[in-house]
Amino acid sequence: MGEITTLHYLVVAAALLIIGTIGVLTRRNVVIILMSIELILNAVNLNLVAFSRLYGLEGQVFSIFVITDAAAEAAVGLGIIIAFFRNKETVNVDEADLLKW
Amino acid sequence: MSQPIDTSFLDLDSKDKTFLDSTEMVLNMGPQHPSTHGVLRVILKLDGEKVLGTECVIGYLHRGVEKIGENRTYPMFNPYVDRMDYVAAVSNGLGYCETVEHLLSVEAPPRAQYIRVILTELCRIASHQVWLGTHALDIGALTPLFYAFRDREEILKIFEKYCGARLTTHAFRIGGCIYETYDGFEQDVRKYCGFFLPKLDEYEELLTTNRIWVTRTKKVGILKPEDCIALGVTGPVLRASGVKWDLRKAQPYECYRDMDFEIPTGLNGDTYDRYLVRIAEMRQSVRILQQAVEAIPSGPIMARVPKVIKPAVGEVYHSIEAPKGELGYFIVSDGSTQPYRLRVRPPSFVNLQALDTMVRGMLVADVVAVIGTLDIVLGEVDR
Amino acid sequence: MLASWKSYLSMDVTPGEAGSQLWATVYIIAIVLGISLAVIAMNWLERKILAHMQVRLGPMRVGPHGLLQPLADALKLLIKEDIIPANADKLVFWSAPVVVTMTAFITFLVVPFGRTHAVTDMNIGVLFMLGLSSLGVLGIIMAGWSSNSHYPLIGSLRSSAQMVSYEVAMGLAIVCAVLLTSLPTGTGTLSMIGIVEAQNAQRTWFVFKFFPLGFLAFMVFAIAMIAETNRAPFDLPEAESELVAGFHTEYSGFRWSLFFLAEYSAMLAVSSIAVTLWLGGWLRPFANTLGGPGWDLAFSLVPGLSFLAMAAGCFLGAMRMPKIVQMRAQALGLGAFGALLALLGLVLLASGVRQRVQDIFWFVAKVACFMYLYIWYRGTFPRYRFDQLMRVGWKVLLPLGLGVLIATAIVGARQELGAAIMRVVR
Amino acid sequence: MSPVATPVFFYGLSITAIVFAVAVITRRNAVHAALSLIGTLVSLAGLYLMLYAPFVAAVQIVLYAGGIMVLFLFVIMLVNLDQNLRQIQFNRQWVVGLIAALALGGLLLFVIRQGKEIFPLAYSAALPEAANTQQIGIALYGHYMLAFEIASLLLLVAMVGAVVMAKKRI
Repeated sequence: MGEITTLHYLVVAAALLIIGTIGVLTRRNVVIILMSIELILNAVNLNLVAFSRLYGLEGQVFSIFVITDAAAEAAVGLGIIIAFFRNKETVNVDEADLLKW
Repeated sequence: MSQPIDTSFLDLDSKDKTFLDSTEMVLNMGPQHPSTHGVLRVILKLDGEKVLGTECVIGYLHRGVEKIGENRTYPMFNPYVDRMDYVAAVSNGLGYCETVEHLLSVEAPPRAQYIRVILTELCRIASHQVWLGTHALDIGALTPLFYAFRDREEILKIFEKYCGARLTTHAFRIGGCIYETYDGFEQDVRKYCGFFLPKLDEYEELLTTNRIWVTRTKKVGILKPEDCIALGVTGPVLRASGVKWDLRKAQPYECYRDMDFEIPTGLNGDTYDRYLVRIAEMRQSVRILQQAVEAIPSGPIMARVPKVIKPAVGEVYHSIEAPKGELGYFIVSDGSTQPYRLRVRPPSFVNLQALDTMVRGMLVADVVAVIGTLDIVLGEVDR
Repeated sequence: MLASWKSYLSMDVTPGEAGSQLWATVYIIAIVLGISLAVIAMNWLERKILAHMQVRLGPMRVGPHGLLQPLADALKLLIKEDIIPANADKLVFWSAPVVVTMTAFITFLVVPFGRTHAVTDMNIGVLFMLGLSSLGVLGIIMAGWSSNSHYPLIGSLRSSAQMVSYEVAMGLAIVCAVLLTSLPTGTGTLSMIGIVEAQNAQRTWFVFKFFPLGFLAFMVFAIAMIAETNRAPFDLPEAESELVAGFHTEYSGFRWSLFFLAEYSAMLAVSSIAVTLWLGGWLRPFANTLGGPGWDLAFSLVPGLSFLAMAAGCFLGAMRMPKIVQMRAQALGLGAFGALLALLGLVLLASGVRQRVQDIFWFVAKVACFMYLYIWYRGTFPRYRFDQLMRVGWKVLLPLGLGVLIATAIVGARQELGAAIMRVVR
Repeated sequence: MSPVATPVFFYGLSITAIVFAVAVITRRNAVHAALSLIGTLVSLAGLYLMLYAPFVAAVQIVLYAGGIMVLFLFVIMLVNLDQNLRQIQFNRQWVVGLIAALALGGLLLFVIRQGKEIFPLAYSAALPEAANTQQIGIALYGHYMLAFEIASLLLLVAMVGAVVMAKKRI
């Protein structure tokens, strides 16, 4: 347990990113896929904040934009899920196999 | 031979369905629920918070009062009726006694009639007070309950002084009253009238112009006059919809003929109007009390009624205006000392039918408000 | 060690700033105990005050004037059977009350009871409190969902929608106050202590600043905070007459008491925010009109004297008790309670204590006013319906908050501008 | 005030974050997944605090944990199907997906391993914690004004989009 450097944060961020990617690529439940995307965004945020400690405030500012983006994405995504569920009564992505229903 | 094609499996209406339509929630309200006023059970079908339909399940308080009536002599059954609408026991007794009197073709002497009217009107005020308190509590106002019960106590004291009982009074007998009024009865009633009117203003101060109260009750549970008549709704609920129908005026019994009072009616038939009508009714009751207590004649209090009551073969239906609506008794006599059939038309039971009409499309919170505004007593609904 | 212990006492900063972990721990323990005690007292006071509003007596049996009733209730709740519904999600069901209680308690970390009487002075204090209160919502959702029952589910859905909606109005009102802190110097602050000191520097409480504006922002916050804590007339999530008990319908015993504890400490927490942001926190009232050392002395005596007055009330009550054997224990108990209060009052009158504790007294007194308002609302108002509640939140409070924010900014900027012009002219 | 026991907090928070993140993608029940995600978010907020970014940490909790996740939970409760719990949770391409993700992970680790010398180990003391919020505010409303306005526009569009999507009838 030495001193904690930026590298440590990068490893954590990478781990979160990969976990998020695995979630997106393997899960069927679209809500959980959205949550995995949130994980990926958070990994990005952690990177940004970790680097902002080195190179100035811009990283933090950008991470706030990322959070804003995540909010917008979640709102629209969940809206789509509700619309999807209303029509197909399922939340599984691989059942969303019709372009129009 | 062409057969009609069953298209129901296609679910053609599914485009109009919401996501919650597909998972409609069925909510079981009661029989143990704080605001179903006893043991009413309402099964609600909900879309989110919106009510799609209701079904009342009653009978949790069924005690077979009508059947008991067939196995008791006429005077013996008299105390039982008090247990139906237990917050307005005096009215129940009045209705039963009058019906048997009609069967016997006797009439209570004038003094008895005045005593009956005074006690019945006091009982109407007491019943409306219980309604006001519980209804306000359902809508979330805690305090009116305690105010109403505090003032109801004065009425119960008069009852207690008169006949020894507070709730299930058994005050009247077939043919009149059994107890002469106690000393200072008139004084007590006069005092009560003076005491109660300011209190009524106090209730109104708390609620009538309270913004939350108004938004919670206006346009909630609207009942159109034609619906009321179709459903057989009576009492304040009917009058709040604008139908001027009060049995005390329409077919006067006892000494209501001599009394000068008005029938308050509402315009919109919503919960707020029902509240205003009941408040106005309390004021009218005080008016009746003031007149009756001044005009109370002296004389006998019991008509000549045979020791053993054996009405002639026949049937009679008679109804009075109980606090909650038309309370009717239908008695078939086979000439013996016991009724062959006794049927009660309780106002709460009939009014409860309107629940579904009133709450469709409203929210869960409105169901509670509407159950409160119907002023049902489960003892009467289930009998 | 001992020296660093003692050296803090002479410092004029919070333990967090001084870096004294020992004192910080002491403060945390004191605050947790204090909040628990306040919740117990609040329980008794709510029942008594509500009872007196409703022409009844309230608890009278356990202890003199029911003083021990909350303790008896707590004991009852502790030894009650612990029921977890068969189909409940056990882990979530178990953790929901913990989450709610923890968030409610952690909030007090940044509440400044006085200049030095806070655990630490966080420079994002206000945001910290907002964040924790939004985490509290999660506990409620967890409770409602994990109970696997309809009433709690509806209750928690209502609750989450309500709290998320009102948080917006609340945030806007808070931004107004934060904006006001920046007026003379140009640099505002989010620190709770900083906000009070800004009010001290500007010689006014923010509720009176720019007269209707500060007051309006305060009103928006005062309404939103009631909704935020699920209290009457916005107590829909636990609307007794509709949803039995809302999200905690399936809870009983100790878990239920945790919800109770959390609800009341959340009330205390939001009241503390309101007091800090608008009512001058620990600053004594009438600092402008009744200034000077004489008045300072007089005001510093108020805490002790008010305790003495309460003690006198207790003694009077003990004297007025019926002189019968059965009531002797009660009269003695009330007398003893009075003696305790009198002792506290005397301690508070001592000059060294007086100076240091006065801040806490004023803060607590202001919070107590809010607590009384909570009880008063509960005794007076019926309950809103859900759609009406949402209408109030989105169509009244939100535009009002936005308008006040914009107006405050404009007025503040104009003042700045005017001051700049004056400087140039001179 | 000097930080206390930094490594302990760092490892504790990051392990919590990663364990919760694994729970997010493995839990059968969507509510559990969402609650685990909240755990991750709160742990990350702790990490931000350790990085002297208190404002981002607060925003993370207020917006993410308190706002977005409540929205998630809300939707999960609305579309929660019991049948969903009994279905297969992973799609048919899960092996491919897993391999691809792990390849990406390998790549990232490779990059970190190769490039670890380029990061300075010591932190610059240029960012005082106390003024963090002010500085972010100044940056947001100064240099990044346009981006900020575009973000607000994005939120508006998202709001309209969400309403259009979720409304029963328009």
